[in-house]
Amino acid sequence: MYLKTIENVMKKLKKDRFLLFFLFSGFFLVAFVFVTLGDMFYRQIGDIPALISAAKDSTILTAIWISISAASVSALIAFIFGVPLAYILARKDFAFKSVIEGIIDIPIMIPHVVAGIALYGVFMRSGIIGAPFGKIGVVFVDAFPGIVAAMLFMSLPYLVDTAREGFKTVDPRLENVSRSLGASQWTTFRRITFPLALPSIFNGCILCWARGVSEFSAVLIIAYFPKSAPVMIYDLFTMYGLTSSRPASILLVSICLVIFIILRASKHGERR
Amino acid sequence: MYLKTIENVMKKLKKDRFLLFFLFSGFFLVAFVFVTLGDMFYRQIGDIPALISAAKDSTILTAIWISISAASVSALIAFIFGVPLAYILARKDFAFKSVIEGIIDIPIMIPHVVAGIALYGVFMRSGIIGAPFGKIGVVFVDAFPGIVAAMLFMSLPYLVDTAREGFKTVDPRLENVSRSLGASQWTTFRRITFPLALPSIFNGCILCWARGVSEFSAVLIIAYFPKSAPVMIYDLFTMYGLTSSRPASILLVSICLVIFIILRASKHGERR
Amino acid sequence: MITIKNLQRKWKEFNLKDINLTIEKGEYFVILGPTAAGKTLLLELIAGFYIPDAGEIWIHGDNVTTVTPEDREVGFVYQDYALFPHFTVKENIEYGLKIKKIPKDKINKESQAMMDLLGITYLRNRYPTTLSGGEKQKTAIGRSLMLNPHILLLDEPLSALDARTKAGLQDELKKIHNESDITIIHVTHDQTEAMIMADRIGIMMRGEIVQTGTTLEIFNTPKNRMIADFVGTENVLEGHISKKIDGLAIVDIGSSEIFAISDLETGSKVHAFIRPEDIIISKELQETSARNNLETKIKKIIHLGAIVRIELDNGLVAFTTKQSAEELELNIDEHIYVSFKTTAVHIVRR
Amino acid sequence: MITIKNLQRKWKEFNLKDINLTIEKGEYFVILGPTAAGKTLLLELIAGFYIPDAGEIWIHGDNVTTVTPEDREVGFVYQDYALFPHFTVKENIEYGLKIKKIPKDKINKESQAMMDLLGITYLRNRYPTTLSGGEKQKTAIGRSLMLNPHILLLDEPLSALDARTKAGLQDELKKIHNESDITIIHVTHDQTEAMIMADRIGIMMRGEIVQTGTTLEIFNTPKNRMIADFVGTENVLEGHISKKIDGLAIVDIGSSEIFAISDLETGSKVHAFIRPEDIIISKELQETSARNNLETKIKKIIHLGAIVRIELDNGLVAFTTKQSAEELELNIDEHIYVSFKTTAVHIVRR
Repeated sequence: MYLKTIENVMKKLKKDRFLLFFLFSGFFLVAFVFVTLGDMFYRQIGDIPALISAAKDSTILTAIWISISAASVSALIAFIFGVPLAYILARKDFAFKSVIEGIIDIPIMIPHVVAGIALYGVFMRSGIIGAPFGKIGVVFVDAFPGIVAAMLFMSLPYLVDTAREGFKTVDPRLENVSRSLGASQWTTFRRITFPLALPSIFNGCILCWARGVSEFSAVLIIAYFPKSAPVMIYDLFTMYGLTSSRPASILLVSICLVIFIILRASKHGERR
Repeated sequence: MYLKTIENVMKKLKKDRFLLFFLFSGFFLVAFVFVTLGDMFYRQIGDIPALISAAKDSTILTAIWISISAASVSALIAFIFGVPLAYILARKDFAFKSVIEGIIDIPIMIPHVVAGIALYGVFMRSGIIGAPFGKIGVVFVDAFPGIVAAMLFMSLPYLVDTAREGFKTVDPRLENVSRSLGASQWTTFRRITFPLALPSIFNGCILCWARGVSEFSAVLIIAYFPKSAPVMIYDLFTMYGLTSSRPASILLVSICLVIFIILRASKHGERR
Repeated sequence: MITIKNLQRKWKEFNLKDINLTIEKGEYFVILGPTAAGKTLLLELIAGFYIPDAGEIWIHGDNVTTVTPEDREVGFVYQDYALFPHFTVKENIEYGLKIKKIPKDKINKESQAMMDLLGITYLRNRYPTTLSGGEKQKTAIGRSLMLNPHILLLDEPLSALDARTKAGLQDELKKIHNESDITIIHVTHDQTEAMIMADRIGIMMRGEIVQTGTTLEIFNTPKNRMIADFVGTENVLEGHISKKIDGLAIVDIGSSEIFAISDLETGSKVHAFIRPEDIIISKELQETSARNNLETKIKKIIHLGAIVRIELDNGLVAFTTKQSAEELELNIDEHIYVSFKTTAVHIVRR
Repeated sequence: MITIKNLQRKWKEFNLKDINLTIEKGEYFVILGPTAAGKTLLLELIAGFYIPDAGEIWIHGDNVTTVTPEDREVGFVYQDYALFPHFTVKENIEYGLKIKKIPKDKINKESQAMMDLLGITYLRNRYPTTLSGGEKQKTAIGRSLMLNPHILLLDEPLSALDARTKAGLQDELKKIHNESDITIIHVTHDQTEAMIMADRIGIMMRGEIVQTGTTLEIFNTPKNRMIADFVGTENVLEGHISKKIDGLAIVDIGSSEIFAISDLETGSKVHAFIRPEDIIISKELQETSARNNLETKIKKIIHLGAIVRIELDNGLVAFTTKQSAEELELNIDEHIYVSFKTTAVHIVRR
């Protein structure tokens, strides 16, 4: 059965050298990614006890928890402030709009370490943001708020961009009709535009959250402590080598994957 | 003149509390990004001599050169293998296509440090890729090829995704017509599809290159040496603190920006 | 009454220039024009979705130029229906009342009555994506009527429907209009639809209202060549008035002279329009009341179902029924006579 | 000659089921059908852009079912032209010859001749985005004709054009067809266009060719109700054959009986089609050759420019010219007589 399929594919391909050549080229990148990650998982399967002990190690679990909770807080902040911004960018035309869009996308384009340096500069005790917050007792450097700030900075473009594209797919004429039916701009947003853009906004939140969890460089600079998961994995690697850092890596990836799947499923369940 | 504009905007906004509220929310994120980076540049303006001496420092310049050249090599490899893959993903339907697309996007979603651990695992001397290459004298760990491999892994999704979307915008009926006019599949690709998708492919290359230059985590793990720019900046930060690392940061960002602008301009010049 | 005064608005590639229009209360007014004339933009301005760059809009004696759409009591139906995709048919129809916070049982009763009226009760729990074009359009019309608006704005409401559904909805709209005192403004690019529906028609081209009048006025006496071309006047002759006798103008069209009625003075350069259905074809020169009799040859005979289109050697086009064409036994290259009344010639200055 | 045998293909929501079709060499064949009937897919299969799931396509005696498009010598013109946006008009037209590596000066001469033929020489250095619809379509037609294909496939070539441009291009296509021995297959959803252009018509619905024949055959004797509805037969009566006298069938339609010619046996349940233009209206019962005379009332009079549509109380619809309507001085609710010949009634089993 399986061989038959391959045989058929081969027959088609012989007819089609063009496609064959392209498939061959394309195969390289897919194989690269697949082998690299597959190898990591495959080797760990040879050492399940290490994985189990990592899953029981409270320092590793704490680090993962810090990553996940900080990413969640940062995604929430991005949601609250990013959704209105995305709506305005999708609907309104104004001077310097492309400048605003450019500024929002800077964190994607800038080297992460440079972003970390810049964040450290403003969030340190004497920094332009760090100083006033310090007075009310909020410290960023080597503290949880610093992790959140770094994650927010690096991940906010993902939410804003995705939500903006979502709002753009909502036909503005639906808003027109809603208003002609007596709904104010705010009611129209709440009852028509937001619900219809929700799948995209939700996707944006997931992307934003995932980018937050994966952030290493900026977090490393602004908040080495409390150790978030990527920092912990890097520490394990430099101190004890590959075999010690691999179980934690796999644990982090797996937990993220499970959260992903749950979120996606809940989203599909919610749709008719 | 300027005040007049602001006045008019304010008048409009008073009418429109909904928009005002949204603008206010959206302003927060824009300000966050703007202040963070603006602060870095602003502070450096107070210390121009440090910037000049960084620009003369051969270790910093070498690090930037390593970053730029490694990113260029990795973007070139991604281009050669990614464009055919993107074309197939845009045009053909086949079993497991979404699996292939998922695999290609993994590097975006996975924590960067974990990617670095996985890359180290396959590219180290005893690794599944490192071992055979080692026999022909190519070493990855703490070497230039390792930097390229890490950059390629982290940045290839950007090229493949952007090029795929570019190919999708080329109407397949143009290809049909071209073939009915006697052109083979390959000629059609060369004369119709590729030129029409070129702007997107070019964008993809820029994104891929920029992502390569900015990569820190994976490079840090697989190739601490030779020091690429982000590693160098991090080193300067940990050893000498913020004021020492800032000039190098600004230098890196500025050089990248100049290259960007040149590339964009050449692209616009080429268009009619 | 809706009064539009010197309305101007630029939006994307559209540009409304100095629109002036008065529409009576209870009128069925059709705005007829080619695509990209700015028809939809004009409707959207009346509904308040945009603010004009200049000019005023008055509805029933109030200047509503800057009033928000939610306060105008204007119903709006878009060409592709613009139904809320996340609501059922019933929820779409009830939206306006829910916004108004009307009690639930009253909403229920009213939406039921509306769905019954339109015959879409069986669709109440369906989502828009599962509806046919006609069903969607009925839902959209029902939704816009629920708040009893003074004015209903229809943007190409029937263009996307097949012929049969279109005919049904035309009847439905006429019925709704006749049974209430609602003012309807209906935008279309379809001449036939305009003829069927309108009390009065406004021709809109390139952002301007170029002519308003009753259906007969528009189609029989288009104000200029551009309008004539658009409303489908096939025969446009170019010439000048060479003489005037007893109010009758003699128009020299080069190859021959034709008689027409016109107030223009001798020497005026004119266009003469003759509708193809006003041209009578006969095999022999007949003594008729028609003043204009020309001899010519048949160049082409095209059967268009009900009617036959006959293209003549002198450039004119005539329509006749299949019956008469068969009775006359017309053949290509045959010599025939065409005649038309002086009153069938419509003269405009060029 | 193009022969299509048992052709099947599924693609997205389209599904061609068992298509059989023979098109003669040099024929102008129109495939007429509603949107989403699979018409474009059928053309694309003939051009070789897709491989059929089953069945065969033969062109001029060769089985081309699996031949690649570049080896079929078939010209293709899409509805929205599909011009190469990065080439000028001249470059578009020359594309096929350049691929063939013809010497440059020969290419130049031939493309010049083609542009002259189509009257688009003045556009040679323009890019497609700057062209009007008609100019684009001429370029697309020119491009497809440059390689002298045996077959030209036209996918709704005139649908996106305004009336005047359409008429011009219809003439152009007819001219090209008459002056060469090219076989043209032209897909459209527009009945009038089919009537004007076709030597023969194939009606396509839901992935099947349901009827083929000459224009008159299709429009006068549709094979079933679905086709009648689509080609615009307005009068469809339901009844059964109650008696047969001398080959004449008497059809009981409930309210009355009509005479028709039919081979079906007594008792057959039938649909009777009568085209509105075959119904004659008169104020008094007349002695005519028409066997069917019914008394009825006028329900509605709708002016459609050249023709007047009269809806009658017995459900029938009649067309007449503006002239005759005026001469008869018809009024709503007036009692009148309608008559139609036995040969005007087309009977099909239901």
